[in-house]
Amino acid sequence: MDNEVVEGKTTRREYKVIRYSPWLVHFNTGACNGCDIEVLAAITPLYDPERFGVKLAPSIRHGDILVVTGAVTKKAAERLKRLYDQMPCPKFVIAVGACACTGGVFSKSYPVLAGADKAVPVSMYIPGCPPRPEAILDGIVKLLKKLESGESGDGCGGKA
Amino acid sequence: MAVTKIIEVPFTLEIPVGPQHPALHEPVLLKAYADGEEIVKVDINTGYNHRGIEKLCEKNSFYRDIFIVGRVCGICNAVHANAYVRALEAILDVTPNNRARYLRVLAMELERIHSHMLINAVMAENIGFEALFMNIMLDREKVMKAKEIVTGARVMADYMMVGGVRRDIDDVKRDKLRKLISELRPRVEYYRKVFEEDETILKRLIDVGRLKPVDVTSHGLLGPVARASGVKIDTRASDRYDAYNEIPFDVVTRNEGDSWARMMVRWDEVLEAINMVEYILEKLPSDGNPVPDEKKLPRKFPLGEAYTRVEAQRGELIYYVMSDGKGMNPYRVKIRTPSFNNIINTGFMYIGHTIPDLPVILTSLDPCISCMERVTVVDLEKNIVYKVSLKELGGGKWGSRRYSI
Amino acid sequence: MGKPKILDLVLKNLASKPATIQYPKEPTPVEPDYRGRHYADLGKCTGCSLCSIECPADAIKMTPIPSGYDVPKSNPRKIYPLIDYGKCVYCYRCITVCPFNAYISTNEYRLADTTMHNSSELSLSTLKKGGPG
Amino acid sequence: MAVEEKLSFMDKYVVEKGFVKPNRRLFTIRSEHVRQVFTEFIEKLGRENFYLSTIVGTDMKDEGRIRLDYYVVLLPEEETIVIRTYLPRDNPVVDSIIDLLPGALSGECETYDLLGVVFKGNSFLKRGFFIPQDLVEQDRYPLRKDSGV
Repeated sequence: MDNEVVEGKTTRREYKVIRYSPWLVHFNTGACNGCDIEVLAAITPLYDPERFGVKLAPSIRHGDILVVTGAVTKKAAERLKRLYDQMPCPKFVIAVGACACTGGVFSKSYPVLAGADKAVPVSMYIPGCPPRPEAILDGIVKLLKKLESGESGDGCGGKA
Repeated sequence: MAVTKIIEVPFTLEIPVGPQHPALHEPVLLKAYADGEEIVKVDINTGYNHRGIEKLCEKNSFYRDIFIVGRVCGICNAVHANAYVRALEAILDVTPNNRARYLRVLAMELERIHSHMLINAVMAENIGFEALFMNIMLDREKVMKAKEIVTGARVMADYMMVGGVRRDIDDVKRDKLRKLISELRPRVEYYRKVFEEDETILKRLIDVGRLKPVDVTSHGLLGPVARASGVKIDTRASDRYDAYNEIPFDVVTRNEGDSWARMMVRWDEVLEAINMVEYILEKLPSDGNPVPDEKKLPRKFPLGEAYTRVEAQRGELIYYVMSDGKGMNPYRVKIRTPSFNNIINTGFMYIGHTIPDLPVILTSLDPCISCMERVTVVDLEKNIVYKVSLKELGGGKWGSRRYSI
Repeated sequence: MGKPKILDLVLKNLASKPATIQYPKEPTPVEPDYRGRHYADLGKCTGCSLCSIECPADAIKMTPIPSGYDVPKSNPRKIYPLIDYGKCVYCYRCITVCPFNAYISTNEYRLADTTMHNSSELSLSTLKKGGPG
Repeated sequence: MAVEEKLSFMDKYVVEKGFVKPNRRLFTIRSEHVRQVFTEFIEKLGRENFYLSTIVGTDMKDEGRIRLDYYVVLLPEEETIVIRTYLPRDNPVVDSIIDLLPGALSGECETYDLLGVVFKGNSFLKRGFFIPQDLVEQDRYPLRKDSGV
């Protein structure tokens, strides 16, 4: 799949691949599971993300968007990097919650790396502690719109 | 040349139910060593969720800790904040007025309803019952709306403060709550009937992970896990804190002790909590303003230590706060959460069950890994001599050796 | 194997109206006092920095007001609390502890973006752009 | 039967009595008696009538010792009592009660990993279960006051 990645900008070709069915993979890197139950609530019929084709992927190999919750602890950081490397090429990371964005309340604690952007390149930040399920959907929809207009963060880390 | 000897080499398959797994929403690594389908040994490996909260509490002031402590666990945060705030009140000898104590119980019972509905939904999802999961989660949104009305946020109810609560509810909110709760009751009764009579649920849950009462007390298990085996322990009934001495409720126990009994105890506790919420909404005393003026609360805390217990959704949650009377920070904050005992000490329960039972048993214990966050344990496996010695080899002293197929 | 208990519920759902809120098109019902985005009203703020001391997530930094705004006399040090919305945990501790009640709270929750924002333009909008500071 | 008679067998071990707020009975004993106290608990009260709920380790840096509290809940009336011991700060060693009460496992492993109290006889102690590796190499215990974490 040769996608013309011009200095890291995702072009329309790459967006076509996941426009109608971006599958989520959720990884909790040391969160208080407040954000996790909101991600879980966002998948229920009341908010119904399947209208956008968003669904929990059974395994990381099928995932397009990695939803990271939690202040990345050092021990979970290696797993986060391994997960990010295992994902197929057009991949994006959404940091859900204050802990994933900047470490939130735990930013000064000893085992915490304070923020998902210290371990993996993050494409979309969703602040809130925890963000409402609508805010999580809003973040995913905004990411998809950014992909369509082509100026989102690079989905491949520079290599095709 | 006749075949003289056949060496049967059963490998113990090491199956990591990894930190990232669709069934688990939290990072815990369960290394299951299985001989065929039967589990021989389980390593519960945590540490992915350890955020060093006790050390962080020592570095922050007493009042900042109320919000840090609320973020130990998202599902049971009002309960954590309540236990911590009552420890501070014990050190300061401050008692909130009646209305505040009733409102605290209201917030905690709403949280118990939404937590128990969540774990029953996740159990239905783990045994493959997607339709039931979706419907329970849909009805759980009513409780989340009720909690948003009372505390201002759906999950993180920063509602407890030294000397009372941080918001009051007026009659408009009270009617909204009453309407929501009255809509919720028939739904919960319906789901309880489904859990009681549905064939697939009964087949998967009955006789899975049976616990005897003496196992419960010697391993220090708590909450619905203990009450489902007939051990009658409930901190609300024994400590009678906040408004639990005035609100009528009874402790739900069953005797079967298997995963199904634990789920039914949780459904009965949801019905109990709904009765309590309705009782509170009727008989809310109005003796003064429950909201303390946060600008005038004392900064320095006298020398002292306090040990408060609260009945969280998963069992008895304990806070030990010690202040050395000098600085504005606590000297030591010890948090012992119910999942700490319920998950770490139950390595023995998986022995003898099949691999598909592993998520069922783990979910029936209601794992709250962000509460648990602590330590690895290797369980005490019974040396059941079985077939060829390789079996103990796989399970016993050579357990850590990794066999690749 | 009896009739699955849940069958009648599934059939009822099949017939009834979908329970989904059409989120992006229709706004979802949010409580008016939901703890959402908030910012300092610099008309009342005196720069006493009590909120940045009390913030559990250290999300509030007292930053000097840029020149070009006329600062009320009640703010001698000309500093204002700048909330970093990525770090903030929306516990409203700053609002309850502020001695001058100088915070405006909204229930706005759609804050997702590719970069993290802070409350600078919102707070500075509460000041008139007068002569040099 | 009132709690005092139940715990009368403890009197020969108790160095000092007191209370932890709000009204939890406190018994201070010497650290070498920990195993006998818990064996007598099992003999006199029976395994189903009490459970060990928490082990709290506190680093009393000024007094130069580590304080270890065992919180035990007596079952029928569900009352919490505190058994407190003191250990020297340089090498805090106490014998483990893991074989008597498997429930002590989580408390002991955590106190070992965070505070450095060695529980003799507990084979599951391991540094770095949940502490990040860099703290383990520097051999620092986060909950000690001088750990500089």
